[in-house]
Order: sequence, then structure tokens, then C-alpha cells
Amino acid sequence: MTIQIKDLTIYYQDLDHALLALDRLDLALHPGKITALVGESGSGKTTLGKAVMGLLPKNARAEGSISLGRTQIMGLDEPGMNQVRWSQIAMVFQNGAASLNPVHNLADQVAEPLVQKGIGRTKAMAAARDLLARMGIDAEQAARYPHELSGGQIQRGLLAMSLILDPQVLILDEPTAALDAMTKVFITRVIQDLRRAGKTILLITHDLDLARNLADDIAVLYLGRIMEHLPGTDLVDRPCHPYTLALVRAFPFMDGMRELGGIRGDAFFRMVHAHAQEDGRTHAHVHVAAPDAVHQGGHAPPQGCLFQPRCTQAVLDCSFGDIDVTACGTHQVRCIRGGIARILSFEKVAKSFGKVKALAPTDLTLMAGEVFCLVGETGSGKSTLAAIAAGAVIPDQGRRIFQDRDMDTWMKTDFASLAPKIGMIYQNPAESVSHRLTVFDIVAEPLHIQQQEGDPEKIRARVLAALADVRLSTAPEFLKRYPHELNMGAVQRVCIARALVHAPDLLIADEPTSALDPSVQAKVLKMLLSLQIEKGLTMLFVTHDIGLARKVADRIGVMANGTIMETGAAARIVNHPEQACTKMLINSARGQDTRSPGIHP
Amino acid sequence: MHLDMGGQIGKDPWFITGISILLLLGFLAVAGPFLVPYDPYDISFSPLDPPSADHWLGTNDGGMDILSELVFSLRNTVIFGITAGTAGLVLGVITGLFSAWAGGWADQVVMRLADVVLALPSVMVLILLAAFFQPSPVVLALALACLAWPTTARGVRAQALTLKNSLHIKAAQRMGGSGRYIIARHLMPELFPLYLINFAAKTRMAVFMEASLAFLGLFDPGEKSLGLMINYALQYYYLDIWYNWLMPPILLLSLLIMGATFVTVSLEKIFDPRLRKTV
Amino acid sequence: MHIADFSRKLLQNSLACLKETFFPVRIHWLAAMVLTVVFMVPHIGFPGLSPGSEIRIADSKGDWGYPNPFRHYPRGPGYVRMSWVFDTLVWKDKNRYVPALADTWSYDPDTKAFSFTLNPRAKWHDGRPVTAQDVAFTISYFKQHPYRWISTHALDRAEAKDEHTVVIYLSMPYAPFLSDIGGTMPVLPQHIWETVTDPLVFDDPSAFIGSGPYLFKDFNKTQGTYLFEAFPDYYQGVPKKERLVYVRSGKPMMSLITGQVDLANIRPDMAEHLQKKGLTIIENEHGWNKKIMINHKKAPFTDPVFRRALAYAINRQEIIDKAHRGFATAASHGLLSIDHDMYNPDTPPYSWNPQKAKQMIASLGWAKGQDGFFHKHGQVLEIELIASNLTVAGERVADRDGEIIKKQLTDIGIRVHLRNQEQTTTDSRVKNWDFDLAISGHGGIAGDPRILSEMISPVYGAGSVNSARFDDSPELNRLLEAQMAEMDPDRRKQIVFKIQKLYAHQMPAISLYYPHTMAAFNQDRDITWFYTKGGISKGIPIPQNKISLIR
Amino acid sequence: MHIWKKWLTPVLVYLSAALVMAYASFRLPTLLPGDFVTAMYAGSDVTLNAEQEASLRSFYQDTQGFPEYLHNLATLDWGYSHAFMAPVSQLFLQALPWTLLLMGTAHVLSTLLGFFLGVEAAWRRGSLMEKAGVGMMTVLEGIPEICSGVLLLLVFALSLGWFPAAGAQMAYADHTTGQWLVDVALHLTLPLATLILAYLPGNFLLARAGMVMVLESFFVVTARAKGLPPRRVRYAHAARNALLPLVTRFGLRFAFMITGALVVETIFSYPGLGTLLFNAIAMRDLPLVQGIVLFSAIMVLVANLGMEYVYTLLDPRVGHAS
Repeated sequence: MTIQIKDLTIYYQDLDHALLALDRLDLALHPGKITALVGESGSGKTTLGKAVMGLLPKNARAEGSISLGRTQIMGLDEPGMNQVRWSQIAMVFQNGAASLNPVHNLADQVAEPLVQKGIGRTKAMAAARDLLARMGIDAEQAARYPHELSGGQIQRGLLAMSLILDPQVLILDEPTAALDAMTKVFITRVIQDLRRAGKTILLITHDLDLARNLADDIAVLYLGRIMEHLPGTDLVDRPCHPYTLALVRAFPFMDGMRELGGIRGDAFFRMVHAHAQEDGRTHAHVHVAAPDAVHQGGHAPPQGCLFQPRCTQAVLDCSFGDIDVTACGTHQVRCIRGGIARILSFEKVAKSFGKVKALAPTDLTLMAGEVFCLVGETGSGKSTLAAIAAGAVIPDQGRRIFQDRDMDTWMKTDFASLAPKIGMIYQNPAESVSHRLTVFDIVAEPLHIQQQEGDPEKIRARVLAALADVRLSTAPEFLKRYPHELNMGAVQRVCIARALVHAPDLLIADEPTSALDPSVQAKVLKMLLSLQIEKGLTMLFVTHDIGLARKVADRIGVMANGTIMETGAAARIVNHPEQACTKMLINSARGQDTRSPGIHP
Repeated sequence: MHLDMGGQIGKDPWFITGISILLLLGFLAVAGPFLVPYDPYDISFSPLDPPSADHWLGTNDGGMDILSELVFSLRNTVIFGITAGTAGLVLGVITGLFSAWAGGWADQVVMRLADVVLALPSVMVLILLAAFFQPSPVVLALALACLAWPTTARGVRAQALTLKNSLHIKAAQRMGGSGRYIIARHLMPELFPLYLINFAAKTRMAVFMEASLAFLGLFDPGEKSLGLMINYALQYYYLDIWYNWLMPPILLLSLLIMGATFVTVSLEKIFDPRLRKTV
Repeated sequence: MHIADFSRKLLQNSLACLKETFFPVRIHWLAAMVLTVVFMVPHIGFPGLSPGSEIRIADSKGDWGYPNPFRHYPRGPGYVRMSWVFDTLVWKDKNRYVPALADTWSYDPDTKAFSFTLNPRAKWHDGRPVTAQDVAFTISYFKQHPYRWISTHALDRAEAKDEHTVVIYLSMPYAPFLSDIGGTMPVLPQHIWETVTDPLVFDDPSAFIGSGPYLFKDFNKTQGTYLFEAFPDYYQGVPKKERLVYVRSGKPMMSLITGQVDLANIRPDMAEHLQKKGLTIIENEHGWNKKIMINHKKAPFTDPVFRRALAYAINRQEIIDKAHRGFATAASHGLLSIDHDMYNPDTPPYSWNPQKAKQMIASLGWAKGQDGFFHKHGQVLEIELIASNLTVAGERVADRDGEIIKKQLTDIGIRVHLRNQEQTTTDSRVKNWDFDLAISGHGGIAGDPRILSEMISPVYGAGSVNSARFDDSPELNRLLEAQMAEMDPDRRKQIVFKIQKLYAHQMPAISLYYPHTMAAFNQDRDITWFYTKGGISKGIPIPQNKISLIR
Repeated sequence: MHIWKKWLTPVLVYLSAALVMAYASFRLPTLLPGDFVTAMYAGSDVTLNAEQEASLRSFYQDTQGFPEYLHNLATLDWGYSHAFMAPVSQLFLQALPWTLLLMGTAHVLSTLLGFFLGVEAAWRRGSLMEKAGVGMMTVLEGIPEICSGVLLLLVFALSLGWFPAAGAQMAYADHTTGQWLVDVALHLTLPLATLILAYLPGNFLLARAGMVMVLESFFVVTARAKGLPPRRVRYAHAARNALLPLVTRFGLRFAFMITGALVVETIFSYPGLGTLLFNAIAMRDLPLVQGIVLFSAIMVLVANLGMEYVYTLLDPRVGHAS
């Protein structure tokens, strides 16, 4: 029995305004398939579950259609819904013990639906007891009261309760939340059995690991709208939508490599309230109420993509018009840029200095918002590539496309507009700054060059903000100090401030911390990473140390002799290296292989 | 569970009606005796007159002006109610908190003492008191309080017990907070809603009891009280005095109790209904 | 029946809800039981009063003890209930003594003996004849087991001359004999009581075998109801009504109007309202008086002048008008009721004279302070006045007398603390002389002048809280002794006259007024009730004289 | 050892409380000023002389000390009422049925009615019916027993005459059992109505508040999800949890049965234990007073013990200590 949800909108009416929970949602659940619904709390996951079960609270208003097989169950009245509930669709709620009535024992509550359907009490109790036994709850535990059961036992009980009438459709709301590993494995196996038995399953969870292992297809929900619908296996390797990438990056996968990174800004909820328009009639319309957004007289109707304020690759037209779903390979993505956009791509770019072929013709694409690490021995051409990306070196051949514009023409015609979009940090901080400029002047230099901000007050504000970002003091005496009076870590942070003062889209860091001693390196790196998330930068990080790359990168590219031997997700590269040079780099990083075999092209 | 009390209370219709009734009656009780034309003890008028120009509500069997007697009685009943209410509350809270905090056998002893006090028939105790002491309203109000504290004590104890196990109190204890500090700093303010509810309930019970005891003839007829007025009026039920002599005290008494009940109901609704569970 | 179906459905519904609430518990049997009750209701007829020949009398207190000499409460209503069952030698109709068990009676002053000839037809309820032997036995039995209601100290012995004549010898001349013994002493059947050693707890049914017009059938203590049935071969003829029922009702007027009862005491204010409803109103002579007890053993009340000053200070007419709306009459200071044939009209009236009262108090050395109260040696004249809800003829009544007297005494300069206490508490304080002034009242003042001895001298009235227990005046004591022994009515009248004057002069207690006691009854039960002159037996001001149901 | 100790302390405590109550019921009445003889004879028309009074006083003297009182108590010989000249237990048993009938039905009816109305009102929260219901009940809560009793008496008994004005049954009317039942019912209606008017609002508001709180909990949503009929969700799941406070109130109120209805008994001259106690106190009939006071004390203890048991029955989470 398939569940077809079309154009479902639900909002909760409050005194004078309404909270929008689901916004024109389309989803289909098929028998024998597990569909996972993933998203942060408040994204409307549970509301969807309850909507399907017809259990929305009194103040909920719902539009659109939910059909079970051919029958429309959206607007059914209570008796009608009662026929469907539990016999056709059952649900396991997320509230654990609170979902059980404290004054009745477990067996009674599990058997209750059977008894209500008219089956004799003793037969119903027997059926309940053996279902519970199958779930690992013995007869003695079945007779206990909810407050006398552990979390695991309650979850098994709830699962048993949902299966008592052998429903076709099963909605599981956070089935494994707050469970010990043992029970989690058991529950996962039960769910797999159910799928094999041909049940239609909707798995609502924020546990991406579970979704990745169980789900056939995953819908990513953000503020009531599906941002991306992708096959289960692609979740970690090829997320398309920036939000999915951010979610994956935030989830502590066992095999995850990179430092956990949150998502910029805060989630907010969407307000629907009626405003009298000029023509006097009141129109319900959606309005964004971010936690700190003040509802001044007017309001900010949220045309465009909901994720725009937190998206790292948001462009101007992201915030206009209605975004609908577009295909991106096997995924459907709600993003006018078709998912995660390419910020920079090389096509057959090559460079050689005289006889030395620094860089063989290579193709490379940098996705928005990701951290791409170039790893390789010194002289493997990684610095040359970085310089070309930054526009400091012109390649002999090949084209460079930056934000979908050809870089060469862009540099020739209007370099001034390109420069602020790319920031560069160099290996040796001391040399990259003029020793005659004070800290203030160093950081302000890019602004002076661009003369965009004429007013000194604004410049001063931007400089102080940049310095605060890199956690340097903004006291007047410090601003007047010279680079040579600072330690190497501080200078590098000034350079970072200089690079970010223009809020660039791409930050290229060429061995930024190799010159620093380890403790300072760790501090700077941590700061760099949090800045990357806060500002939503795309970062090209060049380093010779794969151990460092492992900690920083989403994707790693291994270079040797001017060519990129291997690229892939950090976890895959480190755990299953394919190229010899990568294996060698890893072993040398682990200090096992002191002998360095020759480098073979 | 901090609640923005001001905002919520203001809007609740029950609270507004309740408070306005109480304020009106309070004003009448305080300012009444000065506004009223005659001295209620002055028996120089012809008895059982129907309402007339100079006696808006007529005169009662003793030749006293009913209107002035009504206002004085209201004042005495209100004073009586408030004294009994506060005394009962204070006694109840102290014993409740002590027994919740001390726990163990002290708790059991206090609770069983509460049972014993509850078991004594209040009528007999009040007669005992009327016999030994000058039954002035204050003495009887305190006596009523001594009979009424157990129910408050139980409510406060139950609520204090749940609070005692809450985390922030355990934390305060770990930080070295002494028993007295915990009670003063955490328990007392936390139970504030319970005080209000109990105070209104106790005042209501006191006014009820005072009216009934006066009705049973246990009170000094010299004192003016609504219950006594009803008692006298009832003896002349065969004359049609009910509209000017019997109804006013009944109305006032009901209004007084209704006001207190409205406030109690709205307070209970606004403050945590969970209190109800631990009554 | 529509309602039945609706209620059945409602019941089933609520039962189902109950079942849901306790779903593990089986309550089929409860549902079945409740449903049967619902079915039963429509088949029960409506209760009706069996009009037949029945008389119902209302009483506010209800319980007055079992109607036999040793178990009825020592108050008027208790004795009256017994009077239906036990007859006395003589009885009183509206105005004078009439024969009861004794047809004729005479007194021989030399032998100081009363001789009675009994009515031959008189029978006990168990059919045995009433003989002179029974009367003699009763006298000796009461001497051995004192029956509080009568005092046998004046009786020497009694002899049955023959089957129907008995002679009672007095140990000393005892004027109130006829009213106290002849008209009050119930004659006991010898064949039942001779074996009874402890009469107080003798509650075998035979304890209620008497010779009166009615048989005692039932008394329900908690309900306060009595049932008597007519004694068919009663020697004065079959009583007019088959059954006599006493019912308790807090609101006698309501019971009268709704026809629940046929006779009830009423408050004077109800009178004209009831008249409009077609009931007959009867008013008693002044048989009950309200008075102020004075603690004459405690200064400043020891001085008769002060006591007389109090009498002048009290405006009794204002009390009557204010507290009782005129339904009372100012009392004579001689204690005896003004309707009494031995009433001395020229006992000093002490009419209201505040000036005189102030002068008299001033003459005792009290001086008016600026606060308007009398002071002496720095002490203010401060007294406590106790009042309580007295029961007037069985009807508990709270009245305003205390407040009015307080105002009047305050006007002349005495600071008064009015304290109202529960009746038994007040009684016990007066008994132990722990009081200044106390408002109380008693009946019997229209009956035998014996009341004077009881209400004045400690010899006769030690036990009663209404008695002044005043023996400071030897002259008064002597007179009181004399009147008890004076058998000749005229000479006794002279003595009683002197007593009243002297009592009024000494003023050990201040008589205030006689409240008008009234009753109302339903005329169309063709029974006419009346107030006996001088009260039933020795002065009970209750209109339930058994003569109404006999003749 | 632990279990034994767990049960011993409460039992010991209750026993000591029972002992204190027995002593109170013994000692308190004797403190009342005056005694039976003064009460009975003082204001009467009978004048006792000194030695008559002394002999009477000795007859009615309560000579028994507290241990003797306890012994009699144990052997259920509650002594002999002076006034009624009947054993206290017999008097007691005569008055008890009427009190049980009046107070029992009033309590049960008002609790059940309060429970149903409260549950239904909470279920229809926010509807007009609920607002009107709560409003009316709060107004009713404000009217004291004494007022409602008097008004009912004046209107229905006096002016309309539908119901008898006094007593518990028409004395000595020879009715068939059916007629007698209806007669008792007729006499019962007005006092019962007064008591229900007095107790119903409190129970209704308590049930409603408890129910509103329970309806917010998750297991009610689960119950609806299980496709159970609405009535079952309302009662088997929600109302079942809102029952506890109502039961506590019923237990507590049940204990005050005797003195609770004194006012109503006086207004309608209903022959219950309250009137018996009140008259006994006035008459200083000590054995009767002691008997009744003791019985009410036992009622309170039994009610408490009963409630502790009912707690665990109703709500398994309630530990023994609560």
C-alpha cells in the first residue's frame, strides 16, 4: 500500500499568528521500501508523521492531500480515521516512556487494540505476549508498569504495540534515539525484517548514520520544505544540496574524519499571519521570524530559498522567486544553482617554468563551501596550482572558470571586482606583510587598494571586525604595533584578517601553518575552520602533511610530479588509498615507512 | 517554571471579576462604617419596618437599621475571614515545610498530628473555646485556624517533597546551603502559588464556618456577623422580610465567597495545574 | 414512560464510562443492580396521609425522654407526654380541678389527711382494675424511690381503707398538696412496680402500663417522634382520636400550613398570618416570666438599695416594644403572675425612673466620672451581664433583651459587658455564683404559690438555677415557710400578699415581663385545645391538656 | 527485615495516633463546663433540694478513668447515654443510617457527577459549553451551604410545598415499603440537593483541572493513534489519570461525615449524627459525646489508611511514602 503526499501545507494557529510546520510537501512511500525523513528538530518531521496519522492538535490547519492507496485520508473525520489508524497505518512515537499510560501495564496496552477490535481478552493477551517475546520482552517484564521498564524495553514495547494489528504502513519517529548500541542494532534488524516483509516504512530521524544504513531513499527536510531527495547511499559521498552537506559535516559519523562543523546562523521558524493589504482584505502570508529578527513595522517575506541566509554559496537571486525542485543526477534538489555550485574549475590547466613542467594539464573542480586539500611532496606542483587558482600565476594553457565566469577575461577586464572575491594566505607570514605597516594598515590595505569604502570610520569598523574574527585584540596600542613586534602566530592571524577583510568567497591557504609551531598551528587551524563555517568560505588548503589534511579537508587531492594522482572524500582517501603515492604519504605520516621508494609517475 | 504572572493574570476574566468583587467588598468593609447613616447598635427605631426613605433596607427585630448592621457585619466577617485565612496559612506552611524537610519519623509524627486535629469535631472544640474564652472574633478566628491548618500542611508538604528531590535544590545543597537557607531561598518562594490558593480557600472556609456557627447560635449576638444576621432573619421566616432582611446578608456572603473562589480558580488555572496532582 | 427510558440510557452510558475508567475491573453486576432499581421506581405508589382519626402535634426539640415517671425529662413537655399514659388522682380542666382517678376528695384538718374515693370503672392498660392499694403503694414507692417532679417530704403515709377509698396522712400541713401531689402524682400499678428495684433503668414494656386515656406505642429517639394509641375501655370514655403523634419540626408554622401537624406552639408574630390561613389561635395566661438573676452575695449587689436602683433603671416597656414588638406584658415584681388569684395588686411597680436610679446609686457613694460612668475609690462601676438562648416552652429563641438592658444600664452610668454563652455554661456559672447579672426565665408562676418558695428560698430551690437562693431576710424566710404549711386558702392568700411585697422590696431578682405564649391548631380536626389556668399539673404553660381529647 | 520495618513504622504511628485520638475523645468532653445534672435539671421546672441533687450527681458521675475507658472501648461497650437512657452504640446505630444515607449519597453523587462533568468539560475545552459550565460551577462554589439550604427550604418546602419541610420520614404513617421508600426519598431530596450544590462545584473544578493537565500528555495521543473509540481514550486513558486528586478529596471529606452536615441537618431537622452530637454536647451527655467523637476519629484513620491503599491501586507510581 503506497502513501502519496501531495502539496501538503500545515500550520499551527496561535492567538494572532500561526507557525508554519510543513510547506507544500510532496512525498511518496512505497511498499517494501524505507524512506527516511531527515532534518533538524523543528523542521516539521514529527508533524508529517502525525499528519499522516491524523493526530494533529486542534489548532493545526492542513491543506493538500494524503492518500493511502487510492483512498484520500487527509480530511477524514475521527470515526473514519479510526478505521485506518493502527490497522492500516501505525506509528512509534518519539516520546518513549511518555507514550505509555503510566497506570496500565505494558501487556494490557499492547493488547488493547486487539481487544477493541473484538478479539477475546485472553486471545489478545496471548498474541501481545508472544509479539513482545519476539521483541525480546519476557512475560514478567510484559506485566510491569512503564515506570518499571528501561528505555530499551519501552522502545521494544512500543514497536510491538505498533505491530499488533500487522499494519501495512509503519511510521517510526526517532526509533533509536537515546538507545544503547545493543538495542539499536536489534531495532535496526527488526526494521530490515519489516522491509523484507513488504511493509511501507517512513523512518523519521536526525541520526544520519541510521538513515544511511537503512533507508532506500532519503528526503532532507528544512523548515517544512524538502531540500533534497537522494538515494540512501549518496548521503555521505555525494550530497548535492548545501544544507545536506552541512548536515553531513555536522554528524559524528564513526568513520568521519573531519572536525565536526556546525551550520552558520540559527534555524528559525516561519510565521504565517494575516496582514490587511491596501485593499482592506487580510491575506494570510508567510513571514520569516528568525530568533533575533525584529518584526519592525514591515516584515521580510521569505521569497526564495529558505536556506539562503545560512547557505555558503548563496547568490543574489537565491532570495527571489519561488525555488522548485530540479534534478541533479539521481537526486532532486531545491536550489536554483542545482545543488552545491562549482566555485572554481580547471580545464586542462598546465604550467611550466622553462624546462621544469610544474603542472601537467589537470582538471579540478572546487565545490562551494567545501574545504579541498591539496597534498603532496614539496615540488609536486601544489603551490603552483594554488597560485594559478588565486590568479597570481597565469597558466600556459587551459581555462579557469570562477563562479561560472572565465577567469582570464574577468582578470583582464575587471580585476578590481575579482580580487576581493579571493583571499590568499601564504606560507611565511612575516614575508607576506610589509614590515613598515602597522597592524591596522596591513589589514586595511585591501580596502585602501579597492577604495570601495571611502569613509575612514567604516574602514576602521571593518578592520576591527576582521581582527576580532581572528581573535586578536582591537586595543589602540596593538593596532599601532609592527609585524616584527608580534610572534609568528599573531602575524599569520593578521594575514588571515587581511585576507578575510573583504569577505571573500574563496580562500586559498598555501601551507598556512607549516611555519608555525604545533601549539600555535592548532589554534590557528581551529580558528580558520570555525571562520570557514561562520563565513561560509570555500577553502583550498595546500599542505604536505596528510595527517593535517585529514583533520581539515572534506575532499583531498593527492599530487605528485605536477599531476593530481587521486581525489576523493577525505575518509575514503585516508582509509582506502588507491595510488601508491597516497599510501606512501599516509605511511610516512604514520612514521612506519622510513624508506621512501622512488617516485614513479 | 518562571511565569510572567503580571501578563497572564491581568487577562484572565475570572481573576478580574474575582478581584473587582473583593475590592468592592473591601472598600465597603473599610469605608462603609463611615458612610452608613446610623450606628448599628442603636436600637431606637421601630422594629421590623419595611424599607423606607431613611432606612433603605428597613429595620430588624431589634429595631436596628439593617443597612448599617449589614455593613458592620460585612466588616467583621471579612476581618474574621482574613485573620483565620492568614493564621491557618502560616501554621499550615510552617508545619508542612518542616515535616517535608525533616522527613523520617518527624514527618510521620506531624502528619499523624494533622490526622488527630482533623478528627476532632470542630463544633465541640469551638463550644469549648466559647465557654472558656471571651468568644471575640479574633480568638475564634485563631481557633478556626488551629482546626484548619492540616489540609494546608498536607498540600505544602506534598509539593515541598517533590521540590526537595529536584536538581537545583540538590545542587544548592551540594554547594553547602544549610536547611534554613534552602527553605528560605528555594522552597518558600517556589511554593508561592500554593500559598495564594490555600489562603483564598482558607478564607472561604472561615467565612463559611463563621456563618454556620453563628447560625447554630454559638456566637455572641453582640458581635455583628453575616451568619448571625441570617440566623435572626430566619427566625421570622413567616413574615415577608426575606427580600430586605434575609437576602442582603446571603447575597453579600455569597459574593464574598464567590470573589474568593473566582480568584482561587483563576490562580489555580494560571499557576501550575500540576499542583493539583499533589494535593 | 419517557423519563424512565431516558434515565435508563443515561445510566447505561455513565456505567459504560465507569467501566471504561476501570477497564480491568468487571462491573456487569453493578450495571444489572442499578438497572433493576430504575425499573422498580415507577411501580411504587405515592405516600398518603391516613386522615382517619389522628392528631399530630409539632415540637421543635422532639426528644423529651420515655413517657414514664422515671424516664421523662424534668421539663414541662416531658411530663405532658407522660400525662397521656398515667392518670393522676385529680386533674385540671380549663379553670378548676375535676375528678380523674378519684371521684371525690376531702381534707380533714385535725388528722391532716386527704381522703379520696376512686372511680370504680378505672382500669390499667393491661385490664386489671385500679385499686386504692395501688395509690397507697405509689406513695410508699415514691417515698422510697424519689420521683423528682413531686416532693414527698410532707407525706407521712397512705392507707387503703377499702377497695376504692384511700387516705393520705400528711406529716405537716402542706398547702400545695392538691396541686403538687393530687394533681401531679401519676398513680403506678402495684402489680408491676413492686418488683422494680431500680426504676431509672427499668425499660421493660410494662413500665408504660398506666391508667391514662392513651397507650404508649413507640418513641424514636433520633427522629424525636412519639406514637400513642387510644385506650378503648378508658374509664372516662373512649378518647376522641384513635392515634396521637408527636413530630419534630424546626419550622412549626410551615408544618401547620402544609398540614403536616394539627397543633403547634407559635411565635406571636405568626398569629395573624396563621389566622388568615384558617387556623385557630389560642393565647395563654401569663405563666412564664423573664427575669434578671442578681448575684446578691457579691458587692455591690449585696445592698438592696443598689438592687432597687437597678430595677428603676430598667425600662421594661422599651424591652417589650423593641425585643418583642409588644407581644409581652410587664411583670409584677412580686414574682407571682398578675393572672394568679393570689396576686397582690399593690406590689411596688418600680416604674422606669433613671433619675431616681442615679440618685440611689450616688447615695451609695458612687460619683459620676467624666467618662459618664460611676466611680468609687478609683474603681469604675463595671458589671458583666450574661445572656443565652433560652428555651421558652420548648422553643429555642435568641432575643435582643441582653442588648437593650445593656443600653439602659449604660445610660445611667454603669459599664456593662454583655456576654452570650451556651445555655448549659450559663446555668453552671449561675449555680456556682460565678456571675454578676444573668438573664433567665422560668414558668410555673401562675400555678401553686409554692413556686415562690422554690424561686426565693435556698431551702426549696437549692437545685434550680432560676432560684434566687436568697435568705438574708428572716421575715421573708418565715413567711415562705408559713405559706407552705397554711392549708386554708384565704389565710394563705394573706401570707402570699406579704411575701410579694417583701420580695419586691428586697429585690433579689428583677422580674421583667411575661412573653405572650400562643399556639395554633387546625379547627377542622374538631378538637379544641386550650391553655389550663395555672398550667397543667403544677404550672406547665403548654396547651396539651388531655381533657381536650376526652370530653 | 527491610519489608517488616517498612510496614512497621506506619502501623506503629497509626496506632499511636489512634491512642491520642482515644484520649482526646475521652478528655475533651469532660472539659466542657457544667455537667449533665446541671444541664438537665438546672433550667427545668423541677427544683431539687441539695441532697436530691447530690444523689443525682453521684448516679451520673463518670468515674471511669482512661484505662477503664480503653478497656470498655475494646469490648465495644461504649457506655450508657444519660439523656436517652440507652446504650450509646444503639443510639449510634439508629442515627448512623440516616447520616450515611444523606452524606453518603451526597458524597458519592457529587464526586461521580463532578467527575463526569469535569471530564466532559475538559474534553470540550474552549467550547462555549465548557466556558458556561465552568462559569456556572464557580458561581455555585461561591454559595455557602447555609444560604442554599435556607433558600431551597423557603422556596420548595414553604411556598411551593413540593417537599416536606422537616424530618427524615413521615412519622408513623403506615406505608407499604414502596411508599415508605418514596416518602424517605421525598424527605431526602432537599437536604441532599443542598449538599450536592455545596460539594459538586469543588469536585467538578478539581476533575476538570486534573483532566486538562492529563490531556496534554503524550500517551493520550498514543491512545488516539491506536484507533480507540473516543470515549475509551477519554476515560480509560485520560480520566483514569485525573482520578487521584478527586479520590483524595473524597477520602478526606468522607472522614468529616458527621460534623460536616450539621448545618444542613439543623435547617431540615434531619435526624443525623450531627444533630445527635450537637444535642449531646448541649446536654453534656458525656458517654454519647465520647462515643461519637471516637467514631469520627476512627473514620478519619480508616479513611487515611484506605486512601493509602487506594493510591497504590490507582497509580502504581505512588510510593508508600507519599
